[in-house]
Amino acid sequence: MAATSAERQERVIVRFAGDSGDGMQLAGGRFTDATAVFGNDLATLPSFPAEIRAPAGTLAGVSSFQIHFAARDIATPGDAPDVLVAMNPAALKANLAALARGATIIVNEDAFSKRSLQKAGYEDSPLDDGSLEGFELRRVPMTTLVTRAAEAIDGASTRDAQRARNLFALGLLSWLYDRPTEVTERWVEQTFAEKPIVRDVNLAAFRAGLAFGETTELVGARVHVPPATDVPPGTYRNVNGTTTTALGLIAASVRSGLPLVLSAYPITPASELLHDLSRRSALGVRTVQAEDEIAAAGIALGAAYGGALGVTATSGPGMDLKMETIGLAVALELPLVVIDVQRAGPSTGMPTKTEQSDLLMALYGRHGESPLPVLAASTPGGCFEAAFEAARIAIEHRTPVILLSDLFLANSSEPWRIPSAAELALIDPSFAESVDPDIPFLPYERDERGVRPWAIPGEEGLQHRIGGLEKADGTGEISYDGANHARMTALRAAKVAAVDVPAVAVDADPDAELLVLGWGSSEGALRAGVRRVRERGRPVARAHLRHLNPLPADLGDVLRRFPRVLLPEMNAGQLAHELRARYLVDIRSHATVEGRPLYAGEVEQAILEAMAA
Amino acid sequence: MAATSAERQERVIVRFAGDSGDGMQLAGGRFTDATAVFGNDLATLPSFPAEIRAPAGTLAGVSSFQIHFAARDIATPGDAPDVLVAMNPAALKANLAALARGATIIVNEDAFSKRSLQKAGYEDSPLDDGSLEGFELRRVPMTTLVTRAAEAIDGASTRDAQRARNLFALGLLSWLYDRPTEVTERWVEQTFAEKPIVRDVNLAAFRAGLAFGETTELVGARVHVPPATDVPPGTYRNVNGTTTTALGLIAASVRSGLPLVLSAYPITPASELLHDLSRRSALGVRTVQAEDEIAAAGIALGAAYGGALGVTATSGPGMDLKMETIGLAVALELPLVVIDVQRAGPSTGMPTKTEQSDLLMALYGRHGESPLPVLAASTPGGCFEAAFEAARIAIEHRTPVILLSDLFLANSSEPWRIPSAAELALIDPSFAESVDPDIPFLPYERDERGVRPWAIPGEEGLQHRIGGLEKADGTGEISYDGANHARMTALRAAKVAAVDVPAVAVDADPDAELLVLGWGSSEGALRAGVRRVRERGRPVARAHLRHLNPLPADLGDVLRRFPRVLLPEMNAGQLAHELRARYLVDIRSHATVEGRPLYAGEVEQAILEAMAA
Amino acid sequence: MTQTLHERATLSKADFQSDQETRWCPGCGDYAVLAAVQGVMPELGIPPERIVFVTGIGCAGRFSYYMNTYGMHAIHGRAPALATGLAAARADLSVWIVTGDGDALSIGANHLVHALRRNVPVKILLFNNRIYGLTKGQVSPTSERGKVTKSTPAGSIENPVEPVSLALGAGATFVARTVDRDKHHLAAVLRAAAEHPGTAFVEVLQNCPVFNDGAFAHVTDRAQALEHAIPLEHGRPIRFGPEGARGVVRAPDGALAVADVADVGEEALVVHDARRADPSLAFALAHLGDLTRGPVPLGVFRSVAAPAWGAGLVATHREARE
Amino acid sequence: MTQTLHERATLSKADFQSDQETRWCPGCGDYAVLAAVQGVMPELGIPPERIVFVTGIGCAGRFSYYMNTYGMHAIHGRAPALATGLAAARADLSVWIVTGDGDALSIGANHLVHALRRNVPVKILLFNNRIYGLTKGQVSPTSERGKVTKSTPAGSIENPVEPVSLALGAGATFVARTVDRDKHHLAAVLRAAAEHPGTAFVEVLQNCPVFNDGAFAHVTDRAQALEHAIPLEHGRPIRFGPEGARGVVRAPDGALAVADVADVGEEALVVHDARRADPSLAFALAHLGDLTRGPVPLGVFRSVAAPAWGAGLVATHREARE
Ligand SMILES: Cc1ncc(C[n+]2csc(CCOP(=O)(O)OP(=O)(O)O)c2C)c(N)n1
Ligand SMILES: Cc1ncc(C[n+]2csc(CCOP(=O)(O)OP(=O)(O)O)c2C)c(N)n1
Ligand code: SF4
Ligand code: SF4
Ligand SMILES: [Mg+2]
Ligand SMILES: [Mg+2]
Repeated sequence: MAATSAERQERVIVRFAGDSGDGMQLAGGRFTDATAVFGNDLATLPSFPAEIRAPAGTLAGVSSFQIHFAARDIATPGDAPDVLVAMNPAALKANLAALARGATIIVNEDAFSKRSLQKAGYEDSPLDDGSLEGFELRRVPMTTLVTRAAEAIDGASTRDAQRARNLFALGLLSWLYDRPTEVTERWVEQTFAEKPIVRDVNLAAFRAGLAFGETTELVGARVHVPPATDVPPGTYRNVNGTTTTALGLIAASVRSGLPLVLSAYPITPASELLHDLSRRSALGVRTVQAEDEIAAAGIALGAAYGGALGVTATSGPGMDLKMETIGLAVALELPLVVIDVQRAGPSTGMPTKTEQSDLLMALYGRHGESPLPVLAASTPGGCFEAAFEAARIAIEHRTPVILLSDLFLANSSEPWRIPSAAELALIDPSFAESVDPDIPFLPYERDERGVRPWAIPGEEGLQHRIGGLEKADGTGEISYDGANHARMTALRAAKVAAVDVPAVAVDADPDAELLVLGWGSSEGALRAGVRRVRERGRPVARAHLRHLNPLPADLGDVLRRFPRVLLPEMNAGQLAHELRARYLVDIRSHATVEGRPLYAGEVEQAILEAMAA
Repeated sequence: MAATSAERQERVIVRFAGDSGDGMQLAGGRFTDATAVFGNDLATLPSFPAEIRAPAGTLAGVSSFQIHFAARDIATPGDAPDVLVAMNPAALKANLAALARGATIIVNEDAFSKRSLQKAGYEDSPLDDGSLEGFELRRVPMTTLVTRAAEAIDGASTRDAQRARNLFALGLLSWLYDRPTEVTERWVEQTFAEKPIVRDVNLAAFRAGLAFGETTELVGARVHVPPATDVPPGTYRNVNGTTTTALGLIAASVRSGLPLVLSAYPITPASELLHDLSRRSALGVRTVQAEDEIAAAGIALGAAYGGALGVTATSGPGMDLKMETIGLAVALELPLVVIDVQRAGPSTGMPTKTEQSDLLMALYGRHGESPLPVLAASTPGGCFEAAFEAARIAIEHRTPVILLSDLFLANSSEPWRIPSAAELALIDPSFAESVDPDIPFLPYERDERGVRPWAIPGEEGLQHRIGGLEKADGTGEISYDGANHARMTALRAAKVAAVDVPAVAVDADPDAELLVLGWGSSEGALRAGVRRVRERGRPVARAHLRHLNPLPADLGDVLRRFPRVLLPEMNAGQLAHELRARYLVDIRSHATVEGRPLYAGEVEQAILEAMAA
Repeated sequence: MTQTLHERATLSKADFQSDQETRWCPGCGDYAVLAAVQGVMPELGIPPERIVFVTGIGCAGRFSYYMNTYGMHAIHGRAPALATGLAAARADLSVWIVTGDGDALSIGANHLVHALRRNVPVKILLFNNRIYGLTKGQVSPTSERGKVTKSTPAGSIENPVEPVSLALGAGATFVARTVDRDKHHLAAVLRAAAEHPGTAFVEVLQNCPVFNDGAFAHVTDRAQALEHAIPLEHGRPIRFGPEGARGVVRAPDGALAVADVADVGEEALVVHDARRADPSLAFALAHLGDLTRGPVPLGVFRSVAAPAWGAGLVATHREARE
Repeated sequence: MTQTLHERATLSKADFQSDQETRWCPGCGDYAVLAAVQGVMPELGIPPERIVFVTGIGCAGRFSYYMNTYGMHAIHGRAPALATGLAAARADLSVWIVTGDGDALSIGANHLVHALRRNVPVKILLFNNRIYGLTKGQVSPTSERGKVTKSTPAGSIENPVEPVSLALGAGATFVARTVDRDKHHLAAVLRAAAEHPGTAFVEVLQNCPVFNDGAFAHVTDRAQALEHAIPLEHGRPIRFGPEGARGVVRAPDGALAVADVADVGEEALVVHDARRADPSLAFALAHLGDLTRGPVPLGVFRSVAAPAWGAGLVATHREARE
């Protein structure tokens, strides 16, 4: 099986799949930790059923967790799994399409009863009707084996045994890929310290799995994936984009000295950020679950007006609702960080599927001329810098900033090096202070960067009034003068355009004719796709954008340097559209809207086609 | 004065200006009616103080009404007035900047007291300090004359007399431009039938104005502007864009057989449409003032679901709030007409000033891929066809449609030929009917235009469920399948792209090298600007877009046909940006955001510069 | 109309069941409410095609998919607005809204308040499980103070809004409360709501076994219910408890209070009057105890005749068609 | 703090007047409220820079420009959300909201309801002129049924929402009503509101001479006021009318009613209790009559001690600075 090609030895993709109740996320999580400790580079992708809980055993109820690990340089959670663990018929049916022929399928044989086969919509058992021809099918009576293992423990109910099947699967895979077992065992002991029986059953199941691998040849030879060697030194943690975003915001709070106030209204997949930050009040973080997204934006902006780092987070439908308040922040010229964890639209769409289709809304979704900086995170770890950067720009340039993330980044995880405070720039809120009571305070007088003073309530002598009506340049008093409006419109645009954006980092082969440009969470897939093309010996260039407004000053030149530019994105071609308008470059768009991350394979294909065209 | 150039004889621009309480809108309105009856072509532009009522006599309280009339072919309310009537110092100060040297200024001398001069912020009287050098200043003691005229009427209070000053001014101008007086007198008699004293005072004031012009040479020779000759026959009415929009919607209701339900939340300048339609319940129109813009959109969509023509109208801030519901309409594929009467943004901005800056929001202001048709009206009269067309597309293509109007169109008026019902196409809602109960109803099965069936509640056997979650192609059942989502995304886009849009009408001189392209309310200014350039003997081409999505199929070719394309718009260059992206044509943008319509003069300049560049 | 009569004769529960597989968690209270609604519908004598369920977003919001009527699964919180529009266009339909505590009282409270004051002819069923179910367990506006949830790990610092009081404060003409577990009470309240010409507001106490299990055990569990549930019946003295030993009386200061009937005597009991123009009695009853501790009055708090909001433009869908 | 003490000693009305020219129509009730607020401010002993006025959109919304404090003129209906955020970040400020009947009860009702249930430490002044002023005269959610306005030429077909009842239904801890014309009553209510630690909700009956003149003549005009205005004073029997000839009593059915003191005797009068935990008395008082016909109770309906919503993160703005 997995021992067929060197590539396979290099990198392995495993997917645990079962019913929502089967604890696949837990098995995957534990396997991931063991893998991180072992020292492999890795990337994971959990996939949950749609928000609503579906009946057990049905296709709608299938939950899965995929991990891609290798000796070096992992870019994505991988396209097609080498090994699929299917705990029931529905899990098999729902995931079979993702497998390439030759892949290994490990099923819990005991779960393929007539009833559960029907629930999954199978006429006859796929284990017997030959429909799995060409796959390496491994039948393992997991339920039986776990029950037997549990019998030894007195007080253990069959229910306890049932619940521990995921640990058996975990044990089996841990043996197969030679993962360190102590990590997992320690975790079980700690987690169930209060529940000795559960603890023992889980340990027994885990060991049964290990033993099963050891003693039977059923699952073929065990595979060795050497530890990663090319990673920079530092302390690593295996984290998803939600956690890194939270940490990035906290870091910005610390480095700016501004208390962090996050206000959000729950919505998948942004809710997790609210949950995460609600647990960090010890760090001075204050979270407010608002009555709706409009209020969430208002609360964050109100907190910013008071001198806090005001942040609001949501997903598509909530973004629509926040726009009027974001427009107010544009007029008030106050800092506000708006995080959009994108999901598949339009409307309610597919709440548990990823997409990158809110870009043009972020740029243009407000009435009137209301420009603001827009950033996008591109990897789970990268969410940290992106969040920190978004906060820095908001605070230092007195502007709302939209940070685009997505469901894939929020849920998928990778080993991430925890930065030391020293590595992080200081953020200067430079609050206005009253110098001379006789000099009138001008709230809309600008500095050389076009930034206005930020005087927060409490500062004696700087009382002033701001609002959404057009303001006179300098004094900030209400003005309906046409010339002033034209000037203010230009000043607001200039301020945003003046945000410092690093030059484009282009990774180009000497005589590359094609530039693969991307933004957001597709970075991993593009990196992997480009690597594959290079492995074919074809020269190609790659660049990835974090700043979508303003764009890097040299982007136009970069685009013109290559005869061909390919822009793969998970929408109908939004960034391609924007760049065509700005640079009049005939960018080729590879648009995928299937509610999933791009595959390295499809990117490779798109590149080859673009080269051929 | 006005008798200096032939041009002046051809076309005249008059502006009545005074305090909000001086009845300038009324004087202007009456003058306009008389002018329409006389048979001149005309265009008017009222200008109100900002929403809040300002103290009498202050600059903030100035209200004005401008009318441009001529023998033929009026394109705009005009740039610089030939005659300014200033009822008080503030009115003079606020409007002086708009005048070209040589213009005539008629002031109510009696109103230039020390106090009112101060209120307007004048140190000394401009009537005496020579600051009006170069203008034809005419001092008329209007208050005195009207008071004297009123003395003859017993029971008339001085207050009544004060109130009638506007009719004196009207009388004076009516004499000056030889307007038919019966029209006005009849109006006074009818309007104040119940108040004989007020009636008589007003008549007396009006006649006093006429007599004053007749008997004194003070205001120079009277001017004759021959009636228009080049207008197609038909019944004309002098109407503003609000009324024509209302009539266009009613016409669509009649021709489609669908009852009209308008739901709106008040906001300047869209409120007038709500007011207008609320008065038409006799025509079966139902209006609902909603609790907010979100509800207004929801109520309109709910009505559409029930088989009505659902319409909602608002301005910028309200548009932000409606976007989530509009996105739902995109997913439901139900008809919905959304009218955005644009005003100056961002945020609350300048509620009483016009702008065209909501275009990109209309196109992209929703999360996810949610395309919809976007139209723009370009003249007060044209609002009728635009509204009718928007409703037709919404109903026949089962889609929300955004119709962009603006404050200028809503308030300004022109003679408009009332179309006969026969001229209007029939609109076919083609409701689904149950044929055979055994054939399951497929709410998302499409016809050749990509349009889905519209089954309204009450139709037996067609019960079905729709919603904002992604739907399976055909059945419309909830689907989280990636391939289906990609297909549905493409189908929704294709349906909108399939909307039939007429080819671009290009008005080009034989060897024109420059195309002046425009959209929306700037049409008049562009037409006039182009005419001026032609009068200079320079060849030029002009085209104006009503459909902004989908765009005319031949637009790309048209753009490429001209070496230079100039696109003047009242925003920071939004349509130019969009067209650059679509056609990779280096369009030159002339962007003006001064909260006012474009001037023919500035357009002329922009064209000449573009030609020179 | 003959058609309607004909159908009334033959309508059965099955006529209101859609072919969609119900997708709530095992044991969810929503199943019971769905069954009750499908059970009562045939009695109304309205054919399925004249009934519309407009639902919000949330577990409760999935309700529309399971009814074989016309249905719209709207967006979060906006169902009352969409239903109001439908009522504005059509007078011939029976329009029902199904919403959750977050959908109706958090993001959608403004629309709820205005539907109630307008007295729009729609029936509103609010499934109150005091938690956000669909988004997997955050605090809801009806969650009790101190509630520990994913978004309030240290416990909520907010007071819950009480649906019945808010509805009465907004001027609702029909306000009732029932529970998912008592199908007879549920059916009776649904019938009363269906008959009300204006807006009928029904709070259904609903158990979410996954994220807020047992929130209403004190009113659903037989033994406890006897202690905590106060049945409201128009025109009847308000009593509850074992053998109706306890009852509601007016304290000297005018406030309502619970007393032992033995002590105060039956005559002293407050007689429930749901038809009273003044909503003060209904409001006072809603404040006898709080939802968490009880006592919890169940039944119709208020039901007064009042003109329903604007008759629809279109009398029947046929007219819309011709 | 010494600074505060020092300033308290020297603060005057002028310290709270901004240099902006007030731009309301001549005779607008807003002028009187502005004067009253500027008059009461110095008494609070809080320096202007620690006071913030967050206002909505509407004529009332212009209020913030005229106060020499910090001020934010927000967007329509959202002032409560912005003020809540400010309160979440800062515990050292005195935050005031000025809003209109449309701003607070139409587009902004959801935020109002939630600010009230949370008991956010802000003072809310709702200028109720029962009309949309700034947009020139459309119907408002507090306009009476049948009201003819630009948007309801045939008269409104909707029942008004009654601010005090809605606030009580939402669980408000402080609810009062006063009028623009009575500066002493206005000042007294403002003082009481300022002292309330949680959300203080104050409905100010305000005359809009341009679009709804005389809407409250029956409670502001001396002679009529005597007949219609019912002064509420905690701990005092509720009486009004010439020589306090009339009073409020409990009818046998428990409802509140108006009676001649001569007939029922003083002891029969209901004694006002604003501090009662149960809001039912306050609610019943709000339903004694309607705003249009009266009688109209004026004063503090409810004022109960309750924990104010989350203490700010930042104790003082200085800390935010260091
Ligand atoms: C605009 C918007 N915001 C947020 C969400 C996410 N969301 C879906 S349901 C829900 C609340 C569910 O709670 P509740 O209304 O009580 O219904 P339940 O699931 O408990 O039945 C939320 C916040 C959404 N779909 N749309
Ligand atoms: C989102 C949005 N919708 C509508 C408006 C227009 N608008 C401004 S004030 C107002 C209502 C004013 O009425 P009210 O709140 O009673 O205040 P008043 O002017 O009577 O003091 C409206 C509808 C707006 N500015 N923003
Ligand atoms: S989460 Fe709770 S409310 Fe939702 S379906 Fe499951 S049990 Fe029912
Ligand atoms: S419109 Fe009415 S409320 Fe507004 S300023 Fe004028 S008088 Fe006051
Ligand atoms: Mg709930
Ligand atoms: Mg008002």
